[in-house]
Amino acid sequence: MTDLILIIFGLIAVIGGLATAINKDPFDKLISLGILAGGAIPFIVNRGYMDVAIAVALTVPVTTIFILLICRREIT
Amino acid sequence: MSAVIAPLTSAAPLICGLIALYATIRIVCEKNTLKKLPHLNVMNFAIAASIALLVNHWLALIVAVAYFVGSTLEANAIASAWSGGLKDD
Amino acid sequence: MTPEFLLGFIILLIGTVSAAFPKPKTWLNRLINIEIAAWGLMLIMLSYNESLAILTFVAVTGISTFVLVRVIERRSDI
Amino acid sequence: MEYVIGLLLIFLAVLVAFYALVRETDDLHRLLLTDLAEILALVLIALVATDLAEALILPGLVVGISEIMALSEIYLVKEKLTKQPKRVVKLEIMDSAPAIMSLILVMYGIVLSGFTGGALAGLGVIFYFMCKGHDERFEIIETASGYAWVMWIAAFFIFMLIPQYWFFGVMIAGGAILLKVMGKMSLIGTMRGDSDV
Repeated sequence: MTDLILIIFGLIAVIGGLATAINKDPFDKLISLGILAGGAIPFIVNRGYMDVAIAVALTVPVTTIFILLICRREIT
Repeated sequence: MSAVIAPLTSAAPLICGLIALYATIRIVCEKNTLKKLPHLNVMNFAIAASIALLVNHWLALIVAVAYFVGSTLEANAIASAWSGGLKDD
Repeated sequence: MTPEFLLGFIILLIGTVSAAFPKPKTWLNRLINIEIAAWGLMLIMLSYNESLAILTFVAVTGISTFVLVRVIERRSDI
Repeated sequence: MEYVIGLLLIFLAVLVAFYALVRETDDLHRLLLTDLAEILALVLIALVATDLAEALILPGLVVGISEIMALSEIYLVKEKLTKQPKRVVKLEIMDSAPAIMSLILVMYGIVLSGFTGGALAGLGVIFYFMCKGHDERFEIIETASGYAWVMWIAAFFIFMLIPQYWFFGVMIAGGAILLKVMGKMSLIGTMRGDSDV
Protein backbone atom coordinates (compact mmCIF):
# COMPACT_ATOMS: atom_id res chain seq x y z
CA MET A 1 0.00 0.00 0.00
CA THR A 2 2.85 2.36 0.86
CA ASP A 3 4.49 1.66 -2.51
CA LEU A 4 1.37 2.80 -4.34
CA ILE A 5 1.33 6.08 -2.39
CA LEU A 6 5.00 6.66 -3.19
CA ILE A 7 4.36 5.98 -6.89
CA ILE A 8 1.59 8.62 -6.85
CA PHE A 9 3.86 11.20 -5.18
CA GLY A 10 6.67 10.41 -7.62
CA LEU A 11 4.26 10.91 -10.51
CA ILE A 12 3.24 14.29 -9.07
CA ALA A 13 6.88 15.33 -8.72
CA VAL A 14 7.79 14.29 -12.28
CA ILE A 15 4.72 16.05 -13.71
CA GLY A 16 5.67 19.19 -11.78
CA GLY A 17 9.26 19.07 -13.04
CA LEU A 18 8.23 18.57 -16.66
CA ALA A 19 5.65 21.35 -16.42
CA THR A 20 8.26 23.70 -14.94
CA ALA A 21 10.62 22.92 -17.81
CA ILE A 22 7.98 23.31 -20.53
CA ASN A 23 6.02 26.37 -19.38
CA LYS A 24 7.03 29.78 -20.69
CA ASP A 25 5.34 32.29 -18.38
CA PRO A 26 7.33 32.82 -15.13
CA PHE A 27 4.25 32.65 -12.92
CA ASP A 28 3.21 29.32 -14.46
CA LYS A 29 6.74 28.07 -13.85
CA LEU A 30 6.62 29.07 -10.19
CA ILE A 31 3.25 27.34 -9.71
CA SER A 32 4.70 24.17 -11.24
CA LEU A 33 7.70 24.48 -8.91
CA GLY A 34 5.20 24.41 -6.04
CA ILE A 35 3.83 21.14 -7.43
CA LEU A 36 7.37 19.71 -7.52
CA ALA A 37 7.92 20.69 -3.88
CA GLY A 38 4.61 19.13 -2.90
CA GLY A 39 5.60 15.87 -4.55
CA ALA A 40 9.07 15.77 -2.98
CA ILE A 41 8.35 16.60 0.67
CA PRO A 42 6.32 13.38 1.40
CA PHE A 43 9.43 11.38 0.47
CA ILE A 44 11.38 13.14 3.24
CA VAL A 45 8.55 12.45 5.70
CA ASN A 46 8.39 8.81 4.63
CA ARG A 47 12.10 8.36 5.43
CA GLY A 48 11.44 9.70 8.94
CA TYR A 49 13.42 12.96 8.80
CA MET A 50 10.76 15.20 10.32
CA ASP A 51 13.16 18.03 11.31
CA VAL A 52 14.52 18.23 7.76
CA ALA A 53 10.96 18.28 6.40
CA ILE A 54 10.01 21.22 8.66
CA ALA A 55 13.04 23.23 7.50
CA VAL A 56 12.41 22.46 3.82
CA ALA A 57 8.72 23.33 4.04
CA LEU A 58 9.55 26.69 5.65
CA THR A 59 12.42 27.54 3.27
CA VAL A 60 10.66 26.87 -0.04
CA PRO A 61 8.17 29.82 0.12
CA VAL A 62 11.00 32.19 1.10
CA THR A 63 12.93 31.18 -2.03
CA THR A 64 9.80 31.60 -4.15
CA ILE A 65 9.19 35.10 -2.77
CA PHE A 66 12.81 36.00 -3.61
CA ILE A 67 12.26 34.94 -7.22
CA LEU A 68 8.91 36.75 -7.38
CA LEU A 69 10.72 40.07 -6.86
CA ILE A 70 11.91 40.05 -10.48
CA CYS A 71 8.78 38.57 -12.07
CA ARG A 72 6.87 41.24 -13.93
CA ARG A 73 3.74 40.65 -15.92
CA GLU A 74 3.59 42.38 -19.25
CA ILE A 75 0.65 44.78 -18.84
CA THR A 76 -1.37 44.33 -22.01
CA MET B 1 -11.28 -3.90 16.22
CA SER B 2 -7.81 -2.91 15.15
CA ALA B 3 -7.98 -5.35 12.22
CA VAL B 4 -10.93 -3.37 10.92
CA ILE B 5 -9.26 0.02 11.40
CA ALA B 6 -5.89 -0.91 9.88
CA PRO B 7 -6.97 -1.07 6.19
CA LEU B 8 -8.95 2.13 6.62
CA THR B 9 -5.98 4.08 8.01
CA SER B 10 -3.73 2.88 5.24
CA ALA B 11 -6.31 3.72 2.58
CA ALA B 12 -6.80 7.30 3.80
CA PRO B 13 -3.45 8.75 2.56
CA LEU B 14 -3.98 6.91 -0.73
CA ILE B 15 -7.25 8.76 -1.30
CA CYS B 16 -5.55 12.07 -0.46
CA GLY B 17 -2.77 11.24 -2.91
CA LEU B 18 -5.29 10.51 -5.66
CA ILE B 19 -6.99 13.87 -5.01
CA ALA B 20 -3.57 15.55 -5.24
CA LEU B 21 -2.83 13.78 -8.52
CA TYR B 22 -6.19 14.86 -9.95
CA ALA B 23 -5.55 18.47 -8.90
CA THR B 24 -2.07 18.32 -10.46
CA ILE B 25 -3.48 17.18 -13.79
CA ARG B 26 -6.07 19.96 -13.62
CA ILE B 27 -3.31 22.54 -13.00
CA VAL B 28 -1.21 21.32 -15.92
CA CYS B 29 -4.16 21.26 -18.33
CA GLU B 30 -5.41 24.72 -17.34
CA LYS B 31 -4.28 27.57 -19.58
CA ASN B 32 -5.22 30.64 -17.54
CA THR B 33 -2.72 31.47 -14.78
CA LEU B 34 -5.34 32.86 -12.41
CA LYS B 35 -7.51 29.74 -12.73
CA LYS B 36 -4.55 27.53 -11.80
CA LEU B 37 -4.32 28.94 -8.27
CA PRO B 38 -7.50 27.34 -6.73
CA HIS B 39 -6.39 23.96 -8.00
CA LEU B 40 -2.95 24.61 -6.49
CA ASN B 41 -4.65 25.19 -3.15
CA VAL B 42 -6.57 21.91 -3.50
CA MET B 43 -3.28 20.10 -4.14
CA ASN B 44 -1.63 21.74 -1.13
CA PHE B 45 -4.48 20.70 1.20
CA ALA B 46 -4.39 17.13 -0.08
CA ILE B 47 -0.60 16.88 0.31
CA ALA B 48 -0.75 18.31 3.85
CA ALA B 49 -3.44 15.78 4.82
CA SER B 50 -1.50 12.86 3.40
CA ILE B 51 1.69 14.00 5.19
CA ALA B 52 -0.19 13.94 8.49
CA LEU B 53 -1.65 10.49 7.73
CA LEU B 54 1.44 8.89 6.17
CA VAL B 55 3.63 8.38 9.25
CA ASN B 56 2.41 7.48 12.73
CA HIS B 57 4.47 10.04 14.62
CA TRP B 58 3.52 13.19 16.48
CA LEU B 59 6.09 15.34 14.63
CA ALA B 60 4.31 14.55 11.35
CA LEU B 61 1.50 16.82 12.56
CA ILE B 62 3.93 19.74 12.93
CA VAL B 63 5.38 19.01 9.48
CA ALA B 64 1.85 19.14 8.05
CA VAL B 65 1.20 22.49 9.78
CA ALA B 66 4.50 23.93 8.50
CA TYR B 67 3.85 22.75 4.95
CA PHE B 68 0.30 24.08 5.08
CA VAL B 69 1.40 27.54 6.24
CA GLY B 70 4.31 27.70 3.80
CA SER B 71 2.44 26.59 0.71
CA THR B 72 -0.51 28.88 1.42
CA LEU B 73 1.92 31.78 1.81
CA GLU B 74 3.54 30.85 -1.50
CA ALA B 75 0.23 30.72 -3.36
CA ASN B 76 -0.80 34.08 -1.87
CA ALA B 77 2.51 35.63 -2.88
CA ILE B 78 2.13 34.41 -6.47
CA ALA B 79 -1.41 35.78 -6.67
CA SER B 80 -0.34 39.11 -5.17
CA ALA B 81 2.58 39.46 -7.59
CA TRP B 82 0.40 38.50 -10.56
CA SER B 83 -2.03 41.29 -9.77
CA GLY B 84 0.80 43.80 -9.89
CA GLY B 85 1.98 44.11 -6.32
CA LEU B 86 1.28 46.76 -3.76
CA LYS B 87 0.89 50.19 -5.24
CA ASP B 88 2.51 52.86 -3.14
CA ASP B 89 3.35 56.41 -3.99
CA MET C 1 17.96 1.18 -6.11
CA THR C 2 15.66 3.14 -3.85
CA PRO C 3 12.72 5.09 -5.34
CA GLU C 4 14.25 8.37 -4.16
CA PHE C 5 17.41 7.66 -6.17
CA LEU C 6 15.49 6.99 -9.39
CA LEU C 7 13.18 9.98 -8.96
CA GLY C 8 16.09 12.23 -8.07
CA PHE C 9 18.01 11.34 -11.19
CA ILE C 10 14.96 11.79 -13.44
CA ILE C 11 14.34 15.27 -11.99
CA LEU C 12 18.05 16.14 -12.09
CA LEU C 13 18.28 15.30 -15.79
CA ILE C 14 15.11 17.27 -16.59
CA GLY C 15 16.51 20.25 -14.68
CA THR C 16 19.96 20.05 -16.24
CA VAL C 17 18.72 19.89 -19.83
CA SER C 18 16.16 22.65 -19.32
CA ALA C 19 18.66 24.89 -17.51
CA ALA C 20 21.31 24.36 -20.14
CA PHE C 21 18.95 25.22 -23.00
CA PRO C 22 16.06 27.37 -21.68
CA LYS C 23 13.40 27.99 -24.29
CA PRO C 24 12.84 31.77 -24.04
CA LYS C 25 16.44 32.48 -23.14
CA THR C 26 16.05 34.90 -20.25
CA TRP C 27 17.91 35.04 -16.95
CA LEU C 28 14.73 34.40 -14.97
CA ASN C 29 13.86 31.21 -16.85
CA ARG C 30 17.35 29.85 -16.32
CA LEU C 31 17.24 30.69 -12.60
CA ILE C 32 13.93 28.84 -12.14
CA ASN C 33 15.18 25.85 -14.13
CA ILE C 34 18.23 25.58 -11.88
CA GLU C 35 15.82 25.19 -8.95
CA ILE C 36 14.53 21.95 -10.56
CA ALA C 37 18.07 20.52 -10.60
CA ALA C 38 18.45 21.55 -6.95
CA TRP C 39 15.37 19.49 -6.02
CA GLY C 40 16.86 16.51 -7.86
CA LEU C 41 20.10 16.82 -5.87
CA MET C 42 18.06 17.01 -2.66
CA LEU C 43 16.29 13.73 -3.47
CA ILE C 44 19.59 12.01 -4.28
CA MET C 45 21.04 13.16 -0.94
CA LEU C 46 17.88 11.83 0.73
CA SER C 47 18.38 8.37 -0.78
CA TYR C 48 21.79 8.16 0.93
CA ASN C 49 20.50 9.43 4.32
CA GLU C 50 22.62 12.61 4.33
CA SER C 51 20.19 14.69 6.39
CA LEU C 52 22.57 17.42 7.61
CA ALA C 53 23.71 18.00 4.02
CA ILE C 54 20.09 18.49 2.92
CA LEU C 55 19.47 21.07 5.64
CA THR C 56 22.57 23.08 4.76
CA PHE C 57 21.95 22.77 1.04
CA VAL C 58 18.39 24.09 1.28
CA ALA C 59 19.45 27.12 3.32
CA VAL C 60 22.41 27.87 1.04
CA THR C 61 20.19 27.60 -2.05
CA GLY C 62 17.90 30.26 -0.60
CA ILE C 63 20.80 32.62 0.09
CA SER C 64 22.42 32.14 -3.33
CA THR C 65 19.04 32.67 -5.01
CA PHE C 66 18.79 36.03 -3.23
CA VAL C 67 22.30 37.01 -4.38
CA LEU C 68 21.54 36.09 -8.01
CA VAL C 69 18.15 37.85 -7.88
CA ARG C 70 19.91 41.03 -6.77
CA VAL C 71 22.24 40.87 -9.79
CA ILE C 72 19.44 40.13 -12.27
CA GLU C 73 17.27 42.91 -10.83
CA ARG C 74 19.96 45.53 -11.37
CA ARG C 75 20.90 44.20 -14.79
CA SER C 76 17.34 44.21 -16.18
CA ASP C 77 16.57 47.63 -14.74
CA ILE C 78 18.46 49.60 -17.35
CA MET D 1 25.90 -1.31 -9.73
CA GLU D 2 23.90 1.67 -8.52
CA TYR D 3 27.10 3.67 -8.22
CA VAL D 4 28.11 2.92 -11.83
CA ILE D 5 24.69 3.88 -13.23
CA GLY D 6 24.67 7.09 -11.21
CA LEU D 7 28.21 7.94 -12.32
CA LEU D 8 27.36 7.44 -16.01
CA LEU D 9 24.20 9.58 -15.75
CA ILE D 10 25.97 12.34 -13.88
CA PHE D 11 28.77 12.49 -16.44
CA LEU D 12 26.12 12.84 -19.15
CA ALA D 13 24.60 15.76 -17.22
CA VAL D 14 28.03 17.37 -16.69
CA LEU D 15 28.70 17.07 -20.42
CA VAL D 16 25.42 18.84 -21.25
CA ALA D 17 26.08 21.61 -18.72
CA PHE D 18 29.63 22.27 -19.87
CA TYR D 19 28.59 22.23 -23.53
CA ALA D 20 26.10 24.98 -22.69
CA LEU D 21 28.80 26.82 -20.72
CA VAL D 22 31.18 26.73 -23.69
CA ARG D 23 28.54 27.97 -26.14
CA GLU D 24 27.50 30.86 -23.87
CA THR D 25 28.78 34.39 -24.44
CA ASP D 26 26.82 36.56 -21.99
CA ASP D 27 28.51 36.92 -18.60
CA LEU D 28 25.38 36.75 -16.44
CA HIS D 29 24.28 33.54 -18.16
CA ARG D 30 27.71 32.16 -17.37
CA LEU D 31 27.28 33.10 -13.71
CA LEU D 32 23.98 31.20 -13.58
CA LEU D 33 25.53 28.17 -15.28
CA THR D 34 28.29 28.21 -12.64
CA ASP D 35 25.57 27.61 -10.06
CA LEU D 36 24.33 24.63 -12.12
CA ALA D 37 27.87 23.23 -12.32
CA GLU D 38 28.18 23.49 -8.53
CA ILE D 39 25.01 21.43 -8.10
CA LEU D 40 26.31 18.75 -10.46
CA ALA D 41 29.65 18.59 -8.62
CA LEU D 42 27.77 18.13 -5.34
CA VAL D 43 25.88 15.19 -6.87
CA LEU D 44 29.24 13.64 -7.75
CA ILE D 45 30.31 13.95 -4.11
CA ALA D 46 26.95 12.73 -2.76
CA LEU D 47 27.27 9.48 -4.72
CA VAL D 48 30.09 8.41 -2.35
CA ALA D 49 27.24 7.64 0.06
CA THR D 50 28.99 7.41 3.42
CA ASP D 51 29.63 9.83 6.26
CA LEU D 52 32.64 10.98 4.24
CA ALA D 53 30.22 12.40 1.64
CA GLU D 54 28.45 14.46 4.27
CA ALA D 55 31.78 15.73 5.59
CA LEU D 56 32.80 16.73 2.05
CA ILE D 57 29.49 18.35 1.03
CA LEU D 58 29.49 20.92 3.87
CA PRO D 59 32.83 22.59 2.86
CA GLY D 60 31.69 22.38 -0.77
CA LEU D 61 28.57 24.38 0.11
CA VAL D 62 30.61 26.97 2.04
CA VAL D 63 32.96 27.42 -0.90
CA GLY D 64 30.02 27.53 -3.33
CA ILE D 65 28.12 30.31 -1.55
CA SER D 66 31.24 32.44 -1.10
CA GLU D 67 32.14 31.93 -4.77
CA ILE D 68 28.68 33.02 -5.93
CA MET D 69 28.81 36.11 -3.69
CA ALA D 70 32.29 37.15 -4.81
CA LEU D 71 31.59 36.60 -8.51
CA SER D 72 28.32 38.54 -8.36
CA GLU D 73 30.03 41.48 -6.64
CA ILE D 74 32.81 41.47 -9.27
CA TYR D 75 30.19 41.36 -12.01
CA LEU D 76 28.26 44.30 -10.52
CA VAL D 77 31.40 46.42 -10.27
CA LYS D 78 32.56 45.46 -13.76
CA GLU D 79 29.25 46.37 -15.40
CA LYS D 80 29.01 49.60 -13.33
CA LEU D 81 25.67 48.60 -11.80
CA THR D 82 26.49 49.94 -8.35
CA LYS D 83 23.51 52.22 -7.83
CA GLN D 84 20.20 51.03 -6.49
CA PRO D 85 17.43 49.92 -8.89
CA LYS D 86 14.65 52.38 -9.53
CA ARG D 87 11.57 50.23 -9.43
CA VAL D 88 11.47 48.09 -6.28
CA VAL D 89 8.59 45.65 -6.19
CA LYS D 90 6.48 45.58 -3.02
CA LEU D 91 4.23 42.62 -2.37
CA GLU D 92 1.34 42.51 0.08
CA ILE D 93 2.87 39.40 1.67
CA MET D 94 5.96 41.38 2.60
CA ASP D 95 4.09 43.43 5.20
CA SER D 96 2.38 40.62 7.11
CA ALA D 97 4.48 37.47 6.84
CA PRO D 98 8.13 38.28 7.70
CA ALA D 99 7.85 38.78 11.47
CA ILE D 100 6.54 35.33 12.34
CA MET D 101 8.32 33.57 9.44
CA SER D 102 11.79 34.87 10.23
CA LEU D 103 11.21 34.40 13.97
CA ILE D 104 10.54 30.69 13.38
CA LEU D 105 13.54 30.38 11.04
CA VAL D 106 15.93 32.11 13.47
CA MET D 107 14.70 30.07 16.46
CA TYR D 108 15.08 26.83 14.52
CA GLY D 109 18.55 27.89 13.36
CA ILE D 110 19.63 28.58 16.94
CA VAL D 111 18.42 25.11 17.94
CA LEU D 112 20.44 23.51 15.12
CA SER D 113 23.64 25.62 15.71
CA GLY D 114 26.82 25.32 13.68
CA PHE D 115 27.09 26.35 10.03
CA THR D 116 23.73 24.73 9.20
CA GLY D 117 21.87 26.75 11.81
CA GLY D 118 23.79 29.88 10.84
CA ALA D 119 22.73 29.57 7.21
CA LEU D 120 19.10 28.91 8.16
CA ALA D 121 18.96 31.80 10.64
CA GLY D 122 20.77 34.01 8.12
CA LEU D 123 18.05 33.24 5.56
CA GLY D 124 15.43 34.35 8.07
CA VAL D 125 17.32 37.57 8.83
CA ILE D 126 17.76 38.30 5.09
CA PHE D 127 14.02 37.82 4.60
CA TYR D 128 13.24 40.21 7.45
CA PHE D 129 15.66 42.90 6.26
CA MET D 130 14.41 42.60 2.68
CA CYS D 131 10.77 43.03 3.68
CA LYS D 132 10.87 45.52 6.55
CA GLY D 133 13.81 47.65 5.49
CA HIS D 134 16.76 48.35 7.73
CA ASP D 135 18.49 51.26 9.36
CA GLU D 136 22.24 50.75 8.91
CA ARG D 137 23.11 49.47 12.38
CA PHE D 138 26.36 47.80 11.40
CA GLU D 139 28.05 48.27 14.77
CA ILE D 140 25.81 45.61 16.35
CA ILE D 141 26.97 43.10 13.75
CA GLU D 142 30.60 44.06 14.35
CA THR D 143 30.17 43.64 18.11
CA ALA D 144 28.56 40.24 17.64
CA SER D 145 31.42 39.20 15.35
CA GLY D 146 33.98 40.23 18.00
CA TYR D 147 32.22 38.23 20.71
CA ALA D 148 32.15 35.26 18.32
CA TRP D 149 35.95 35.42 17.99
CA VAL D 150 36.31 35.54 21.78
CA MET D 151 34.01 32.52 22.19
CA TRP D 152 35.99 30.65 19.56
CA ILE D 153 39.31 31.25 21.32
CA ALA D 154 37.76 30.28 24.67
CA ALA D 155 36.58 27.00 23.11
CA PHE D 156 40.10 26.41 21.76
CA PHE D 157 41.61 26.88 25.22
CA ILE D 158 39.03 24.53 26.71
CA PHE D 159 40.07 21.89 24.17
CA MET D 160 43.76 22.43 24.97
CA LEU D 161 43.81 22.89 28.75
CA ILE D 162 40.83 20.99 30.17
CA PRO D 163 40.00 18.32 27.55
CA GLN D 164 37.58 16.48 29.87
CA TYR D 165 35.05 19.30 29.33
CA TRP D 166 35.09 18.81 25.54
CA PHE D 167 31.30 18.93 25.20
CA PHE D 168 31.23 22.45 26.68
CA GLY D 169 33.88 23.51 24.14
CA VAL D 170 31.90 22.04 21.24
CA MET D 171 28.80 23.93 22.36
CA ILE D 172 30.69 27.24 22.63
CA ALA D 173 32.29 26.77 19.19
CA GLY D 174 28.91 25.89 17.65
CA GLY D 175 27.32 29.01 19.10
CA ALA D 176 30.23 31.16 17.90
CA ILE D 177 30.06 29.90 14.31
CA LEU D 178 26.28 30.41 14.38
CA LEU D 179 26.74 34.07 15.41
CA LYS D 180 29.42 34.66 12.80
CA VAL D 181 27.62 33.07 9.83
CA MET D 182 24.32 34.73 10.75
CA GLY D 183 25.94 38.16 11.01
CA LYS D 184 27.75 37.83 7.72
CA MET D 185 24.68 36.52 5.92
CA SER D 186 22.48 39.29 7.29
CA LEU D 187 24.88 41.80 5.71
CA ILE D 188 23.66 40.58 2.32
CA GLY D 189 20.09 41.45 3.23
CA THR D 190 21.02 45.09 3.80
CA MET D 191 22.46 45.41 0.31
CA ARG D 192 19.07 45.65 -1.35
CA GLY D 193 16.74 48.47 -0.50
CA ASP D 194 15.64 51.98 -1.22
CA SER D 195 17.82 53.88 1.26
CA ASP D 196 21.00 54.86 -0.54
CA VAL D 197 23.92 55.09 1.84
